[in-house]
Amino acid sequence: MSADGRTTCRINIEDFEGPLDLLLFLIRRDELDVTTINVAEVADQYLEYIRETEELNLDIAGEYLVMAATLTRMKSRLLLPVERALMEDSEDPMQSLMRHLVLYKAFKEVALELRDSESVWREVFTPPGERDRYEEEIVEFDPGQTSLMDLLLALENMTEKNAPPPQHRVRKPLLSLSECVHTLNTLLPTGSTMGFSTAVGEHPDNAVVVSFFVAVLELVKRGWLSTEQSYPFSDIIMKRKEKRWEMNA
Amino acid sequence: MLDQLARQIEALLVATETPVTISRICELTGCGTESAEQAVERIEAELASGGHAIVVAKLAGGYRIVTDPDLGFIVGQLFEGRRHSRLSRASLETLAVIAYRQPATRAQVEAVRGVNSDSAMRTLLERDLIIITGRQETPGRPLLYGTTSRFLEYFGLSNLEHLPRMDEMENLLKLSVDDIERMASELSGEESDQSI
Amino acid sequence: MLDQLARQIEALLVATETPVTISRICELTGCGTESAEQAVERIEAELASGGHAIVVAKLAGGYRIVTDPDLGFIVGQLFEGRRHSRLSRASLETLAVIAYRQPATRAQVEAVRGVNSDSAMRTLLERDLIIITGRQETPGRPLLYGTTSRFLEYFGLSNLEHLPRMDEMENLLKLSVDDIERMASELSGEESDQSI
Repeated sequence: MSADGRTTCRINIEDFEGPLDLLLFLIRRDELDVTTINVAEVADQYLEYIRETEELNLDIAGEYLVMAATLTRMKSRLLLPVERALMEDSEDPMQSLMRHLVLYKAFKEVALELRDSESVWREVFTPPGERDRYEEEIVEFDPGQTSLMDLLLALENMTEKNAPPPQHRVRKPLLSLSECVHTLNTLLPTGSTMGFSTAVGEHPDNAVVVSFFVAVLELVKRGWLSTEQSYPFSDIIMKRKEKRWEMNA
Repeated sequence: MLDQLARQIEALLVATETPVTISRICELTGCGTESAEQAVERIEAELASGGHAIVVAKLAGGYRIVTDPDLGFIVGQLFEGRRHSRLSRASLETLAVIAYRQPATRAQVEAVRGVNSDSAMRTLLERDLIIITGRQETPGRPLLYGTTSRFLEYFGLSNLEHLPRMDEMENLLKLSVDDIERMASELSGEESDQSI
Repeated sequence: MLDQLARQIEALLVATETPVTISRICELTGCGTESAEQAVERIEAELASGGHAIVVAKLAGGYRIVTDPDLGFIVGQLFEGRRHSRLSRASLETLAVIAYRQPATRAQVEAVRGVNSDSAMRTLLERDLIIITGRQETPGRPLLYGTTSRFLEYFGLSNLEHLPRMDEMENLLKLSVDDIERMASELSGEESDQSI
């Protein structure tokens, strides 16, 4: 399709941040001004590129295909005078696309400027602060600055804290709750009782204890398990109440 | 040779964990705004004339003392393996949209970028560069996101007005939110087709 | 006026979180032991002659630059239990256990966290995020703690049922923004009719 026999294979779909980015690339490559381009021409370029990429059996994200469909529709409208006339009341979708491109282009450029700032400020290091020297117990409080996320991350942290430092930080509890529930389900027939320490086995690591404890809390909360403790730090005695545990209920 | 007020302020700017505002400096040292600002200038001058490795940075609405960026290649070694990677283009674009548009919903970010921005937003939340600020009172009550003071520090900005091209972006964004969202729904082919 | 080696070392000593040994300094800057020691002396002299608020501290493990102890009366104010940005990790962990287990004893909290949680609990009590709800009728009659309405407000929850269930929590920890938003809208009891 391209007049000068230029192949689009040289450009890789993965280099783009989406259909708008690809469109901007095609426009810039042809040294066109975003505001005055011929949509039909750019649409052709775009469609050709998507077609070639598809032929190479490369995965194309849905957004690219949606844009291809939109461009095709715009093109077909251009060829139909009746539709053009009808469209005069509503805004021309091409104008709208152009405005969107201008806006996206501006953000893209800002992102590049932010990248430059990042490069400079990455090289700047702050003193660690001297809180420790002056305050043993800091009360930190500022409503609105803490979110549910912090609470969740704190929980996550608890399950990870006692594990050996992993090479890659894995964002996952060490023992899944469903595994714990499954184990408890097997260990505890309906109506039976068992000590928590028996359930977790001899010499469990802290992560196992935490995972089981959290599972027990959840089961208690659901009224499927009751617990008793005769005195602080004594073993927690668990008693199964419900017959069936349906965690996904 | 620094005077007593400047010494006190210098100590604050070194010991603090977050930038200290001028008003906080005044509060802690008992001096006036103008004296505080002049003292900060004396600190800067004295650090420069001694050839020191640290500088006063104006960040996120306040001041703090940081190491000179030209020594980053040395200091960075201390934190080898712990330094964050650079932000991806997707994250930077997402951050840019949120910064200018804030508070912004995810749908608005995705409308402007034209692509799913889920993983970029997740990265930004995890790195404390954006934060959930509330909910939009529209159907679905989507969450609203804004930038944090960490964001300002990360890019060496003293406040949001110092974002690059603020004027230009403000004008572009006068395209109302509705406009952007409508464009997005047109792009995703969901427009109510009036021509049929 | 500091030379380049002294500047590099000064930057290291300011930015470090733990004292830096001479051998580490040599490793990071590529200089010899004697040069490093002399450079540290030049830094001390330059800081003193400029009347700066910071000094080189020689600690067991090595060197670091800290604020002059005679300015402690100013610096200490920065950390005087005033409003800081966030609850500490210890407090959040403690709060999380109490929120799910309530009423919970301190021993139960400590069993989960594996560390003494005394000061975290005191902080939470002082901040009105937890409250003593009674005593457990077991030997020793330990105090029981629960969360307050302040806690709900703090986390933007309208009631305790809106805390995610533990199994949901597990998913949240692998959270994507999509997930957070969906869960959040479920938590707030709003069925989002608009799936964007």
